Amino acid sequence: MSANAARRLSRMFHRISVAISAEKDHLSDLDGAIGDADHGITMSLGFQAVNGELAKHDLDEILPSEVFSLAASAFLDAVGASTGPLYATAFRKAAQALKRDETLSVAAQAAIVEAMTSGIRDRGKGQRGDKTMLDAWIPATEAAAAARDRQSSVSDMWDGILEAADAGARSTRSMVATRGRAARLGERSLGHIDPGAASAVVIIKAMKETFTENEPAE
Amino acid sequence: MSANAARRLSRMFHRISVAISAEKDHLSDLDGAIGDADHGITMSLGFQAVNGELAKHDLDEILPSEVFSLAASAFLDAVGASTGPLYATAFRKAAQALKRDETLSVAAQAAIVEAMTSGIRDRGKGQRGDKTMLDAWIPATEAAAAARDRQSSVSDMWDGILEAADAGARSTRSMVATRGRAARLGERSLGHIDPGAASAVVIIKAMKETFTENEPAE
Amino acid sequence: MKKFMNTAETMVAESTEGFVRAHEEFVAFGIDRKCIRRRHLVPGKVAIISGGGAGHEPMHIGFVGRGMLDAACVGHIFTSPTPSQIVSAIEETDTGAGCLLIVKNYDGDVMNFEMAAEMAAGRHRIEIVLACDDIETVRAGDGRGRRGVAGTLITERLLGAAAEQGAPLAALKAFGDSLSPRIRSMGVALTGVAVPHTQRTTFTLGSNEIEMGVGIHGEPGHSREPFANADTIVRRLSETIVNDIRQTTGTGLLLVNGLGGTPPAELYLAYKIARDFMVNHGLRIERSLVGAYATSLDMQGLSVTLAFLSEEEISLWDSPVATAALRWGC
Amino acid sequence: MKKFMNTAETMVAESTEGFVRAHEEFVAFGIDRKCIRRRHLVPGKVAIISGGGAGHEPMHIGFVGRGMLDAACVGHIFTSPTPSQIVSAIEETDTGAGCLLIVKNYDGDVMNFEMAAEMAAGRHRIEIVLACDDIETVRAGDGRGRRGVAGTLITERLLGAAAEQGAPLAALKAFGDSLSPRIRSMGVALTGVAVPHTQRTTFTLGSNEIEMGVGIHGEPGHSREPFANADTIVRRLSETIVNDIRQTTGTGLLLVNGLGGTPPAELYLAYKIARDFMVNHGLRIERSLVGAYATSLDMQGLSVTLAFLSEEEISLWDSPVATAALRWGC
Ligand SMILES: Nc1ncnc2c1ncn2[C@@H]1O[C@H](COP(=O)(O)OP(=O)(O)O)[C@@H](O)[C@H]1O
Ligand SMILES: Nc1ncnc2c1ncn2[C@@H]1O[C@H](COP(=O)(O)OP(=O)(O)O)[C@@H](O)[C@H]1O
Ligand SMILES: [Mg+2]
Ligand SMILES: [Mg+2]
Ligand SMILES: [Mg+2]
Ligand SMILES: [Mg+2]
Repeated sequence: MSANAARRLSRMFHRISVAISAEKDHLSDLDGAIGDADHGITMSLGFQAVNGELAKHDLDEILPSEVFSLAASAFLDAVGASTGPLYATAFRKAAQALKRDETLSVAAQAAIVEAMTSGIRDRGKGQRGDKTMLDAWIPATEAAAAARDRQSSVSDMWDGILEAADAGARSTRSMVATRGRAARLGERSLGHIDPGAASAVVIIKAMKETFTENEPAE
Repeated sequence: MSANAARRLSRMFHRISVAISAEKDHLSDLDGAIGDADHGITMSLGFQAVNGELAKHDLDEILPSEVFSLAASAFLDAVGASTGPLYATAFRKAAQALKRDETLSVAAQAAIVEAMTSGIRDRGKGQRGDKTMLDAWIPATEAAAAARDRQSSVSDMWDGILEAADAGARSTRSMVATRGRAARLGERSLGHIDPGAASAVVIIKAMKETFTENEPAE
Repeated sequence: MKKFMNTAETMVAESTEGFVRAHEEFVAFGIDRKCIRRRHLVPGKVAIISGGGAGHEPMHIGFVGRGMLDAACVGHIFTSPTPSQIVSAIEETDTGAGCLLIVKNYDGDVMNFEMAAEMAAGRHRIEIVLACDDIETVRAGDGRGRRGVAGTLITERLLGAAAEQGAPLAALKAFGDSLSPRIRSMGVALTGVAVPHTQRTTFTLGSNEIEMGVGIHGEPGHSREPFANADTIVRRLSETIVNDIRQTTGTGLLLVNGLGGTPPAELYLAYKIARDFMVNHGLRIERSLVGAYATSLDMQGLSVTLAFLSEEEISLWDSPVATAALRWGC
Repeated sequence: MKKFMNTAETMVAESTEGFVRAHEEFVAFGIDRKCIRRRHLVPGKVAIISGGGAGHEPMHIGFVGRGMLDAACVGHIFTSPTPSQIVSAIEETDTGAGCLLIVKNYDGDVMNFEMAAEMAAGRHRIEIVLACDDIETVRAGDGRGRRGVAGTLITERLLGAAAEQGAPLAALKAFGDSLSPRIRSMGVALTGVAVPHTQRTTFTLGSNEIEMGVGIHGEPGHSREPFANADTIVRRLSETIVNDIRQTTGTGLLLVNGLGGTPPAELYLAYKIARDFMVNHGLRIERSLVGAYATSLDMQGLSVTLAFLSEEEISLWDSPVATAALRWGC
């Protein structure tokens, strides 16, 4: 079961990588408007590295928490940038959370989202309204927590998470940035979606697809 | 008479300056094609300086040869470039020639053209066919010498000089440069008129107009 | 976008290799090329380490050498190096007296250097000094607003000189922190730049527009303004800096920095204007630096930096330095 | 054409003033600002003087100082200085041992320096050395074909060092003449430049074109070619130089020079390629210089220079030099 779970997470990271690569230019364009135009590059490099690292391991032998740990260090070593420490810390926290429950149950899935968000928040010392990826991740976490409390189905939960993340990302358009490079633009950051929030939605969508698909027979 | 002659030379330099300034952009464009695009500037700076210098002197008190001497040092101090030494030497030689005959007779006018050409040739160590200003000045000198030998009228002589200079300048279009910056272009200098030859025609035309006009009553 | 490069992927590695080969007198690659390090370390000296994204050359690799940095880590273009690079630099250059990390104040750089410091903390004594010399921007909020730009080199030089003279880690940390109210910079761009990976320009300016208040990452600045003559532009930069700097006693050091595509002659012209402005405001300018020190790829533009230093700091500034980009006294 | 300037007429004067103010440690204006001179002359030393049009900064003013030039004269942009400027430089710096004029080989420069030498001949002993390091071009004719470009700085450095060590005028003249078969340069442009007075670009390149064999005056080169990657371009330059240089024994000095608008990172990348090429051809490269030393306004482009020096010449190269643009050993 946990070997199977590790495979599932590996598929998840593969899906994220494909989705991010498809959005690479769009994400860099968003970053070009208020930052330094490299967000698509940093994200795709990071997830490529994660997949490269996972390809080196026998997924039958490792735990889901280890998949996240490997992802953390691979992402970090590949990227630097703002996103390296943020997602590396997110994945480390997710690994810690999974150590308590390696099953990838619905609750564990919610815990992954929560842990990632808290990792991003700790590392970047940011909050909602800063016009960063947290404006997608925090609402996503709230939706995950609410779904767990309601004992929603997997697909209901992920519908809620994605919807919340997407609305959150869109809301960054009317925010003035106070974190990251865009903070130096002041009012001029208005009218642009934050690239990190946009890529968070891409990630969450790929996670949703992974966790809600029928597990393929292997 | 010689005071009057100095005035006449001063009018000549004024006329040259006006004509060169009017052609300034065109001359720089010609230089841009095969050189460093500054020929209009160097020439107009030079002749402005000549006029500025002459304005400081009482023309009733100086000889024609002195006008050329003053022009030589003013041009040189203002310009540098290739044209500074070339025209300064030309004017110095003309001054030397005029010292033997300060009347501005037809023969003296021919001597000015010859002296200028020999000054340019000495300083630049060039010859006909190099694709330089000499390709205008050498034919002009030959025309002047022939006119003097034929004892032509002033206006016949200057018609011949200008025609020869103009034909010479136009002939540079089909030459490959071997002197000046354009020499480094090799075959690529083909098809372009040499800027220094073009400005020589402008100068010669202004000289012709000065020497062939009816002397204004003063 | 014509540049001298082969591929966007290999550009930084090839350029850095060229740099190391050209300056083997001072520098060498660290293990696995994770950092550029000083060729000869001084045992017992605090190690001074900096780094940041590529695209700012000669900053920081050009400052590795005697009297300045012991190592510099280079990331992708405009992208912080990774914690593993920084840890590697710490391990190679800490000879026992600890490490001072000089970090330009960007969230990305700060987070990566902080993670590296956490990772190496068990084995090394580490302090971090933030370089934040850019003028105060619109919403600086909790004071994290000012980013590190060209003035960072002044911090690197002074801390490098003090470390060379034997200052201990705690003193260097305190010295570094004391510098920030006294160094201010502001930049202007005549063109945007294209990040090679994306081939997109970060912003595009019309032939009659300039971007005021830019940093060194091709990002837009505070405002787009009509192009004007050098007097107007450079006085604006100078005035903003003089109004923003907190301390104006001591000796003035004036740095005019080219952003990559602006030639020396224009930088010297700008220097004249900035200097005249400062002197007319009663400031004493006694040290100067003019050149491309902290670039933003091939951006046409420049920045002006003013710093005020005590007598003692001026003698640190004047003490011997031997790096690729700054050299005197030896 | 956006540049940091006020008016085309005042540009050179303002920029030069900024230069002198920034480097008062080394340089001062001569009388009537006709030249930039070394602040402290060495009595009894042969005076080394150079000069040329503006627009090539830091060449030559950035080379005035200990171990290099005693004075430099600056003309209008891309225009030789006048004989009167050069005579003034001679008069200010000749302390009795005579003057060596180092002249880049352009008809304009040669004629102005020759006139100056004629004018000063009665009162001063004068020799002229022509710098002509550019590769042989199509129709070099009587050997006056090669112009002086970035490699001129090598001649200036070596003669300056030899003069500093007391070499007499005749020996310096012979030494200078002996250098020319051993220094070769070739340049490439990615863009043309606009001479400020005319506001016209000397040539315009499409986004897929480069100009091969350019000098430092914005003039067209030998051929227009399709844009290619750095390996292709820089190997072409290197190969042409290696084939053109007459002597390849001794120690190689490799200079990659930026033409004004090309940032350090690209120059270092080009350096790597050029160096690899030379080394693969069995040449020993043991001294290097990478930077914007002889510019062509803000042209995007670069040149590669290779020189072969004897042991003794290498120690001249290494001896102390203290100028704005080159400094080591002091
Ligand atoms: N302190 C922070 N906390 C949370 N997210 C941040 C923080 N700083 C930056 N970000 C996110 O990082 C994104 C930029 O990432 P990227 O472009 O890859 O890195 P860099 O800014 O180093 O170029 C921003 O859009 C923002 O969402
Ligand atoms: N050695 C020479 N002899 C005669 N004319 C020359 C010589 N060298 C250059 N010229 C002339 O000078 C002209 C260029 O003048 P200009 O552009 O003012 O100077 P520069 O070449 O210094 O920029 C050329 O077109 C050519 O006619
Ligand atoms: Mg970015
Ligand atoms: Mg010209
Ligand atoms: Mg970045
Ligand atoms: Mg010229």
